[in-house]
Amino acid sequence: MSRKVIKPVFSAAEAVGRVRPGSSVMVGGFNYGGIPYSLVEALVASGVGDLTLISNDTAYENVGHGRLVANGQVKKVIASHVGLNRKTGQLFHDGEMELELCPQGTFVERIRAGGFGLGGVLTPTGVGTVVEEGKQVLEVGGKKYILELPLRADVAFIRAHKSDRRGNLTYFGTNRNFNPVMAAAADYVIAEVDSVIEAGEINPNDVVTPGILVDALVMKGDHYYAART
Amino acid sequence: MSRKVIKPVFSAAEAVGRVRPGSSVMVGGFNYGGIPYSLVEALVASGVGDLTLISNDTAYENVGHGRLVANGQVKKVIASHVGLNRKTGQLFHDGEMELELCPQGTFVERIRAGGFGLGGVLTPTGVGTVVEEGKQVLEVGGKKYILELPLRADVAFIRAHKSDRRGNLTYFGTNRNFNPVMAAAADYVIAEVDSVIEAGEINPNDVVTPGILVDALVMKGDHYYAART
Amino acid sequence: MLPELNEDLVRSRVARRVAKEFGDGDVVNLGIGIPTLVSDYIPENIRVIFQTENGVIGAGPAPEKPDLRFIGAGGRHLTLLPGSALISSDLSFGLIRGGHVDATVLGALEVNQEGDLANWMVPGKMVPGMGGAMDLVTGARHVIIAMTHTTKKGGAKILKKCTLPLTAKGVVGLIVTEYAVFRIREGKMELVEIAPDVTLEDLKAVTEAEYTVADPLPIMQGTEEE
Amino acid sequence: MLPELNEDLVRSRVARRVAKEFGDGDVVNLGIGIPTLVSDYIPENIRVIFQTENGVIGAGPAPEKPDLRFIGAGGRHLTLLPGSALISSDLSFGLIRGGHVDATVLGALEVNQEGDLANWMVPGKMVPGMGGAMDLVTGARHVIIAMTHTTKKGGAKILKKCTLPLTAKGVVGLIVTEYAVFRIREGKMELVEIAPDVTLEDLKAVTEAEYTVADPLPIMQGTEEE
Repeated sequence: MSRKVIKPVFSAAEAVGRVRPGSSVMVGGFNYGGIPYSLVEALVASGVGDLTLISNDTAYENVGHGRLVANGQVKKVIASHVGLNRKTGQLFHDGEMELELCPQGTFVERIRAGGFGLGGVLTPTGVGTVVEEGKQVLEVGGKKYILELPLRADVAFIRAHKSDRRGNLTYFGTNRNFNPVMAAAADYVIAEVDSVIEAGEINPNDVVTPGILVDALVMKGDHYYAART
Repeated sequence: MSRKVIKPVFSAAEAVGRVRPGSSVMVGGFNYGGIPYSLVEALVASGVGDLTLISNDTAYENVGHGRLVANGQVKKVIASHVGLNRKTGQLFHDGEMELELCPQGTFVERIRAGGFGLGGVLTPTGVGTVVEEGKQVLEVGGKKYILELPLRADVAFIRAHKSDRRGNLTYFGTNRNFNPVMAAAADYVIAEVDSVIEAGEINPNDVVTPGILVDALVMKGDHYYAART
Repeated sequence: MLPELNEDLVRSRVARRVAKEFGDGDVVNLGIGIPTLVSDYIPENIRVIFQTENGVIGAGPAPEKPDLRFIGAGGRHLTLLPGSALISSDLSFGLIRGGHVDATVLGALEVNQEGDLANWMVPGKMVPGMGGAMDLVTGARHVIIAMTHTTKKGGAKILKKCTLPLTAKGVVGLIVTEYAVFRIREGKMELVEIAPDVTLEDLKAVTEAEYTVADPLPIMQGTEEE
Repeated sequence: MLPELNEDLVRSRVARRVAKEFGDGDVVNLGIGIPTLVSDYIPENIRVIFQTENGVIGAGPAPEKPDLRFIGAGGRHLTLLPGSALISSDLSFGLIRGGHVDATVLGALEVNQEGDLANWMVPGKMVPGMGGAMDLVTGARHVIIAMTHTTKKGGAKILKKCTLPLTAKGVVGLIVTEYAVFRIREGKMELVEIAPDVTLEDLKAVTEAEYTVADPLPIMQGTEEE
């Protein structure tokens, strides 16, 4: 599954064609920041459903991937916080959508494990709480840890700043958040970016996400939030 | 254990005063690259012994921290590869020094776990080999993984490129290797750097190691290898 | 009788007192609500490094012109101070879990005398999710609860045993309310400061937990500045 | 009788054949020894991205003027091609373990018919350590062994069962020697190409492992270019 050396630049609508009914989709972002807004909008427009959405939060009912939830396209959410999107709680509460909550540090570590070939990690977070229910608890050096398992997805939508034509990515501000780690944990990775520049124009010391993880690029659109993040 | 906001710039000799007989010391570097040569030289000069040396390799007999081994200052080495330093093999073979070998990916992941509060990680590397001896093997999703435990040290010697006065670090070339991860996994962290610049002169997007991990800075010396790396 | 304090005074009193906990160079995470106010009261000579779990080390106050590319927890707008760093969530939570954050300040629904904390869900109500709270209280070296002493209906929040689902067990080190400051060490709670307008008896009436009383018992720091 | 090939021809034959395994965009790690030579034989129209486990993605050939700040595994000097990235060891091995490296090419002391590999230690001899080899063969999608067919003394290295301590079990996908190419799939080994100067009988005499023979059996790719 080697990737194209020169990354294709697709329209958001073309790119989201990789998402099929029933796909699992990772979406970067924390609150308003670092959401691949144009990709999410295209997925809302496509109407593809039955999705498993893996994202730190479900944004707001009318913002970003929160709209996927509100639009009924999601059968399951895996997240750390969904309190700002009233619709997520409601659908879960009404039994119309599954919801798996992870502590945020566990969430990101599970994705990292999924991307980096680890079978799991031992974290102290959640010991003695409902988080440990149904999970293996191991003792190391007299301290208890929960064994947390890897997370992967079929497709990842990430938001970066600059990309060179080989898909090497940099990030800007607090848009970084979960995007780099998600870039490693999906079979098909689409990066929404501010600009695409020539190979060699990003200092190799400054590359955060190596292009070998990226399948395709999409230019950020002029959507209200895309333009402002 | 909050650290000084403005990092003291010590001479290498002053800085290595933190290493006591019996200390565990992490030393960054891979082969010739990214070794904090001036710190290592000062530690050789100090003669402090009974050390546990945690480093990917033991360099060469006459190069870098290989000299600590050759000088008889090390009671135990934890590394992934020691084949280029004849002295390491010899001392181990003669029963005069302990040697714990880890696969390189496991080595770095154990240090990351030590720095990041994880109780361990499950890795497929080494399953079915001598590496799994004495360790817990867990099955996740029908696949076997070895539970590898965290590594920490009393002191870390790392090599970076630029530091601002708050200890925010960048790296250059292949000097990066194990240095960023070691910066998180020791009680006292000394960074050997090419230059110290004002706070604000490193773009916050480009900081690799946040200054909150660093205790002290040392300017790289004019030693043959320090000057060339 | 307990004093009737207006909401602003409650919040500023708690925030002002929490701000005195920090030393120069401390790395601190502030939760939403009262904790947010703490940054307004840091003494001039103390440089606290504010960290937000979504990836800022060295956050400064809100800018005049909001920029969605620089936000903190809860979507708050922030600026970057010179010498700040922007990092990914995996590094951020690595630092949090690894003990590289000196203190986290959070609100609570309930705390108990052994330092157990419940602040993330109420059974039967909509579940917001724990976000980063569980990692923060598990990893930070010092967990400070900044809250009103009682529920809106006057019920105790400082309990013998928490009744709500826990955020973590045995993690709380300090509780600051508008009436008092309690320290918890090795599973034992001690009243270490009391507000000038509160008596020991009144305090006991709204505090279910069992606690010892420091002797001498100082007046709550910061109240003289009100 | 097996041909007497000079060392240079052995090495170039193996390297040339290995180089034909790659597609455009493949991410490849080359071990020391014969594998190092593989980069000299990549066809012009194929862009292979060479990765070194110490943190380079997109390594180019050795520079005219060595610079110790740009080295690969084994301390080899290298250059950076446009579009390369410099990363830390934790990210590098994350990529390796996570299956983001398409192929790793390594030498071997022994390989067996089920794909077990032994290439890191010989009991009684000095232990060099496994370095990154165990991670590479566990994580890379395709493990290619590039080696001389026999030991210097003519002993078999392609065995029924490895006798030396293993590097990993069941990981080898392809074995390329100066005499032949074997493919291992689901624990079964097949001879898929043979050098033009080698007969099936001669090959069998120096190969302990049991293997099936592809039918038709092509001549080893690249030998026509020698």
